[in-house]
Amino acid sequence: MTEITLVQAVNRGLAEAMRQDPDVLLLGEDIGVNGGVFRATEGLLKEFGAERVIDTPLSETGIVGTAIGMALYGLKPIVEIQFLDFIYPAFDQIVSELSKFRYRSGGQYPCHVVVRAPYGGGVKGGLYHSQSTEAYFAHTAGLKVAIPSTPADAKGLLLTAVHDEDPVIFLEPKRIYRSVTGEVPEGDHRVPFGVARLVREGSDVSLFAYGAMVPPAVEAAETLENEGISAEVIDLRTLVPLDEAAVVASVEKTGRAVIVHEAARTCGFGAELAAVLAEKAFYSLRAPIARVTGYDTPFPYALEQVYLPGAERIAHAVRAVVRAA
Amino acid sequence: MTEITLVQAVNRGLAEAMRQDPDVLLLGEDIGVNGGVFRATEGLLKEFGAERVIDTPLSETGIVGTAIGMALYGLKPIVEIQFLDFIYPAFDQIVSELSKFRYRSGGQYPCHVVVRAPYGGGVKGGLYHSQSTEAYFAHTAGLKVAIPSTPADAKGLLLTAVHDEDPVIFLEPKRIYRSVTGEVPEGDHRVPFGVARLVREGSDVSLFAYGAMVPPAVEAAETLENEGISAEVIDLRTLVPLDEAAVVASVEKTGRAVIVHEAARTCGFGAELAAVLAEKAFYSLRAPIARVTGYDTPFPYALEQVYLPGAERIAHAVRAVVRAA
Amino acid sequence: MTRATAVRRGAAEVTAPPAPPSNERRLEAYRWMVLARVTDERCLSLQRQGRIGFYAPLSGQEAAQVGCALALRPEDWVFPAYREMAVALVRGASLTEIFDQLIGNARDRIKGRQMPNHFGFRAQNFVVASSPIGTQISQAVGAAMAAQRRRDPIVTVAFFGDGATSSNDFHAGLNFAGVFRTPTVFFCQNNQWAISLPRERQTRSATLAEKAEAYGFPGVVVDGFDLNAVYGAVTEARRRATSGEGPTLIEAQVYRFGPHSTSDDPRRYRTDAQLEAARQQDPVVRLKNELTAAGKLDEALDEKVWASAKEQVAHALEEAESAPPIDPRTVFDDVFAERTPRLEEERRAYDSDPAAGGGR
Amino acid sequence: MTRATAVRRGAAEVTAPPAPPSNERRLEAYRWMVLARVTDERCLSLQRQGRIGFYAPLSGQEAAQVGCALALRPEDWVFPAYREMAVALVRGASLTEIFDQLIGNARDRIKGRQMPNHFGFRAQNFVVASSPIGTQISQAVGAAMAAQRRRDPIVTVAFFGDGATSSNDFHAGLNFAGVFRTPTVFFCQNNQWAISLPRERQTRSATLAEKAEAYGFPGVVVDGFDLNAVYGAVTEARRRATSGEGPTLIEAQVYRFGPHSTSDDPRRYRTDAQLEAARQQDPVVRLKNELTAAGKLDEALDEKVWASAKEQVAHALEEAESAPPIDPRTVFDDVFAERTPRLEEERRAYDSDPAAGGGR
Ligand SMILES: Cc1ncc(C[n+]2csc(CCOP(=O)(O)OP(=O)(O)O)c2C)c(N)n1
Ligand SMILES: Cc1ncc(C[n+]2csc(CCOP(=O)(O)OP(=O)(O)O)c2C)c(N)n1
Ligand SMILES: [Mg+2]
Ligand SMILES: [Mg+2]
Repeated sequence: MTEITLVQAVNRGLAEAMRQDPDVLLLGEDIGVNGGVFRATEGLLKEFGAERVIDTPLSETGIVGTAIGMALYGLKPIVEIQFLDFIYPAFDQIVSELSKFRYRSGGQYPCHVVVRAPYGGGVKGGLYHSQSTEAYFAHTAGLKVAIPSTPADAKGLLLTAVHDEDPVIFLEPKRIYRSVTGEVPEGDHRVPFGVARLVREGSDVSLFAYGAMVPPAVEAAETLENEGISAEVIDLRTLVPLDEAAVVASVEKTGRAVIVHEAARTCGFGAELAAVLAEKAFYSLRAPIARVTGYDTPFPYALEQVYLPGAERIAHAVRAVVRAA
Repeated sequence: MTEITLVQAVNRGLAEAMRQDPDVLLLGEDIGVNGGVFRATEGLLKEFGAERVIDTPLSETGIVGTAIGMALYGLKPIVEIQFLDFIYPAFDQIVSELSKFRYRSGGQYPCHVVVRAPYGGGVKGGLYHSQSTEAYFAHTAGLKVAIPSTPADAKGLLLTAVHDEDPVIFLEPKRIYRSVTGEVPEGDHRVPFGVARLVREGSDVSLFAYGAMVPPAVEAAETLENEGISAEVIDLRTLVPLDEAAVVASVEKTGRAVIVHEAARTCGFGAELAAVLAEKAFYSLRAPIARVTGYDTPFPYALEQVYLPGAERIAHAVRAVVRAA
Repeated sequence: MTRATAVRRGAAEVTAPPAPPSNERRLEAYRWMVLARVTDERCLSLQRQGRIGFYAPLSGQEAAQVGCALALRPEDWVFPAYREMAVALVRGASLTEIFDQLIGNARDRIKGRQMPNHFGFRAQNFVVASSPIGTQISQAVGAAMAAQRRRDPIVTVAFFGDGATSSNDFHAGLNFAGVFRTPTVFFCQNNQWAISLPRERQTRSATLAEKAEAYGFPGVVVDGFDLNAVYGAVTEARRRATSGEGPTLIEAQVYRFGPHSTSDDPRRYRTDAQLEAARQQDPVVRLKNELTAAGKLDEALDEKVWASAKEQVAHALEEAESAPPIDPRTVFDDVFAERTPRLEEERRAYDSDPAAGGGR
Repeated sequence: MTRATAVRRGAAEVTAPPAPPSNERRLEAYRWMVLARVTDERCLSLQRQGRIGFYAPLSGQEAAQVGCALALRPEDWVFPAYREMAVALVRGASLTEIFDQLIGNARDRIKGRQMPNHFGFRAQNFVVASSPIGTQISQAVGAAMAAQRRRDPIVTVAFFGDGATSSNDFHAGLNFAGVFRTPTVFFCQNNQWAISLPRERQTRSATLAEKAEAYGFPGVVVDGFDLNAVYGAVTEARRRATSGEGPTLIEAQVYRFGPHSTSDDPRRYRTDAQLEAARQQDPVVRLKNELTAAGKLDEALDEKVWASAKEQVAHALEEAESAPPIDPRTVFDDVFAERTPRLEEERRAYDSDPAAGGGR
């Protein structure tokens, strides 16, 4: 196996899924002849043809609405939203329809669509090419939410998503699309949902992260090691379903938690994690739970490095939590 | 002063705002000749005319989009979304535009729209006339979120919203539109944002609620009083800005927290409250933080009473928390 | 008699509509229309009695719904709004199933999950309705794209109202249908009202049908009180769709005789005179007169038709009302194919102390 | 020469376009177009050098933008997309202000908040652009409704591309404009591409302009390479709007000569031959030839025009590049009129240890 990038792994995952099952097809803007603005669908039009790699008009409403109709009919559409920031015209279809079809039909109409979207900051994309709004989807009953942070997980979680029977919001951390590389198994490689990844063991504090925040969390842990602080790093991989057992067990061991995400703090997914810990790991907690997050502002352009959590900010929070108890 | 209902108080608040300022106008579906499906705008067409009480085509996208344009131009539009469940066609305008105009223009274009929407369950409305998705808006930087639970607050918070300079999502708990009555001051009555309401003092546990969950929280507190448990009840009134000081101070006093909302648990606003407490009231907490919430399912029709938190479920959670420590 | 009018010539010609349905077919249609009318009236009174929680009547739209449904085939897919009870009946949902849903009992196909009128019958390719206006339109287009891919010679039909033409999904759905030339019939029942908003304030175009032209395919106005016209227009649209000629938008002009729903008071926004004028065109009476003129119906048979409808309704209602209520623990099912750990936890909490699990 | 063509007769007649602009006005237009062209080319190279982060060129669309902008009045409100740099210039934003934004320096009117090209100039009634496609369209309609209410005799202009005609806000905005007869000019620059999607796969209607008819008002196609035609069409649309005759949709047919943006490689989806054919219609060359034929321009003057443009660009760039960078703490400003306690807390945390506040 050679090392490939995260976006290449997405590409291989898509190709694998399409080879496995003729019912799998792709819909999105600029995904065909252009190969996707990030090249995630490069080469797929050529291999699978225009009936299965469908360049659509500029309407996310239409993309997700038609994908839902296809899924009801029995196909397995994978949708690309060009940037997560542009998913909102489809929000009604996602939260009112996609997430609720199985439930509202009493199980008669499952609706299995995979919605892929590059997300997150760090690419000088400003307000509308940087946002991390995973919490909207995690809060919506009926949606699963997967976020890889390595090439192997990108392919493995994507194939699990395609084989799942439920709608999946699949968020790709575009900042590390090319900067993170790794070996990726060939063929039908799958990574189960609801199983967090232990990135690094530690005993003094648990660092929870996902997506593009995993590398700075690891970097912070390495820095802290030199200071005599042993930080465990856990990559959640899926927010829904959440591997609560792993999250709770880690804090039972370390007694301290620092949660990292790019999204704005208020009502971000870190709030949910903190709430789980404050309920279920309460007696193990030795220090306040810290959140290292994006600020409660829109995502800025010139100052994105001020906005984004990085290794230093994470390490700073860990030190405070360790000092506390 | 005579007692009026919550929806009447909304109506009086609207009338007061429109009398005060000719720039205030209303947009929405069926708000004119029909007076609103809940009669919140009853009589306003007659008093203020069709230029200021505008029945629109069936498009929430258009309603919020045009309201934004009006606000940019200098008017003060108040929008009615017929049910919060139908706000999603306008979600793009709300999260991409309304919430970000001031920021993205460097302060050149403030954009002050008040978006009113009846929300919540308990009226046999099923999946699409019952939802509580306040967390979506609280997570969106740039939006304020106000939720009254009494007629006086309904008018007072609404007038504050209209006089604010920022966009406000104003959620009206329709379940108690008519069941809760109270005295409401005449004239320019305002209730400030960011100041929680102490509904009931207590010393053993703090109950946090808002909207239609305040009455069952109070009912639970009364039941518990007979069992020797003294529960403080705090009505948050505004989720953004949040009265963190009051929330933290209450738990510093009681040492225990139970958070109540109708919305699904995962990433609901209760998660944010728990996170705030686990960070800032950590050393005062004597027991795990409990959340009493709607389930992580879509909102059901026939079984809505199973879904909705009520006084018994709240009391049950409080007992467990008090037993714990 | 058949008055399907091509409003504009878009991407394709609208050819002359086919011959009207046979007398037998029209008598069948009449039976359905009477059954729908009787059910409708019964439901309004059931709601007043508190035996069902809500109802949205279709009275005035019987010819539109039955005429359209009869022109379809079982293998076609229907994407309804919330007012298409008669379509469900014609497609084979039983009256008892209808009442099961209106009541939300243990037998309800959708397990009591939704308000009355939000039917879904997989066996009848009648996709479950939702309340948000318009969302089914783009979904119907997607299902048609799927049928194209599978080479299934079917059509998908999106039902919606005049109000829904302002929705995002109308625009997106019709645009995709035009671009991908999908086998879709867009069946708009223009009943002149979106709750209290009259048609002429919904949009400034002269007809709704002409909006199809913006998407490069034809739109047709039909008199929706006229069963034959509706049947003809849908038959032709279906033919076009299955022969690869693409989608058609049909505007069936009708009138909503009743309130928008049992929560609505139409006297707030329309006059009795207006309503009475519309009632002159009652589609049930009109078809009755036609059948009588054709010698297919007399008073005796007509009485039988009505009596049979009433009996069917009484029987179905009794059956539905005697079914047990829904099991509370089903609230946790069907969120996902399998319950997540969190849903298991919530269900266990409810199970361990049901008294504390509910909203009391 | 002027070729504003009424495609359809909607709610109102499109009268014959007025006389072309005076020679003086056309020379002025030419100066703006040259300035836009020079700026555009400079920006592409600045991006390659890493001196600005991103750029979306407008080359090919100069006549459309300048022709439209010149037909407006200062008190009109412009709702741009992200490609309307020439419109901002004509309306009075200085080149230095443009570069301030492209760089995101301390003087940038929008405080470095957005990607390059997302201009906003309150003093010029040039509403700040955003990236989501189409959202400005319904906003422009709302501002027009506000102007109606205030009895201000102005128009609002929404700028958007061919791709944006598929957006939700196109449908909602044009529908509201029709219903409320707002003084709005919908100015669609059909540059034949939405990134890689060609116009004919965006929608199946023959023209984009005819979509106006679905909303009950007229749509007009103009040759967007022809300054006179654009100027004429916008002048007429403005007249209609301010005389209470309602909105107009103008489709200016142009071609995007450059890439969609500096992130785009158009060779992936279009041929050189296609591009070369379009370039034959270069609007700058065309106007130059017209002015030369009219005796208003000779080579000497033309050289001066280009030299002056280059000098202006060099000067503005130097000014903008010498401005200080933006203060990091401004990141917490303008979320609300006043910072909430939470924003104060976040700002304090950043202040207390800036080293730990950033993303390093
Ligand atoms: C997106 C959305 N907005 C608002 C509503 C509330 N609402 C329910 S029905 C209705 C009117 C629908 O009118 P029309 O499409 O003509 O259908 P009809 O009821 O006349 O059959 C409205 C506004 C809704 N269900 N969905
Ligand atoms: C809602 C939304 N979806 C997708 C995008 C990504 N995107 C940016 S520009 C563009 C094409 C726009 O085409 P058009 O409207 O013709 O304008 P042009 O760029 O040609 O001027 C797309 C798809 C976006 N900005 N917004
Ligand atoms: Mg209607
Ligand atoms: Mg374009």
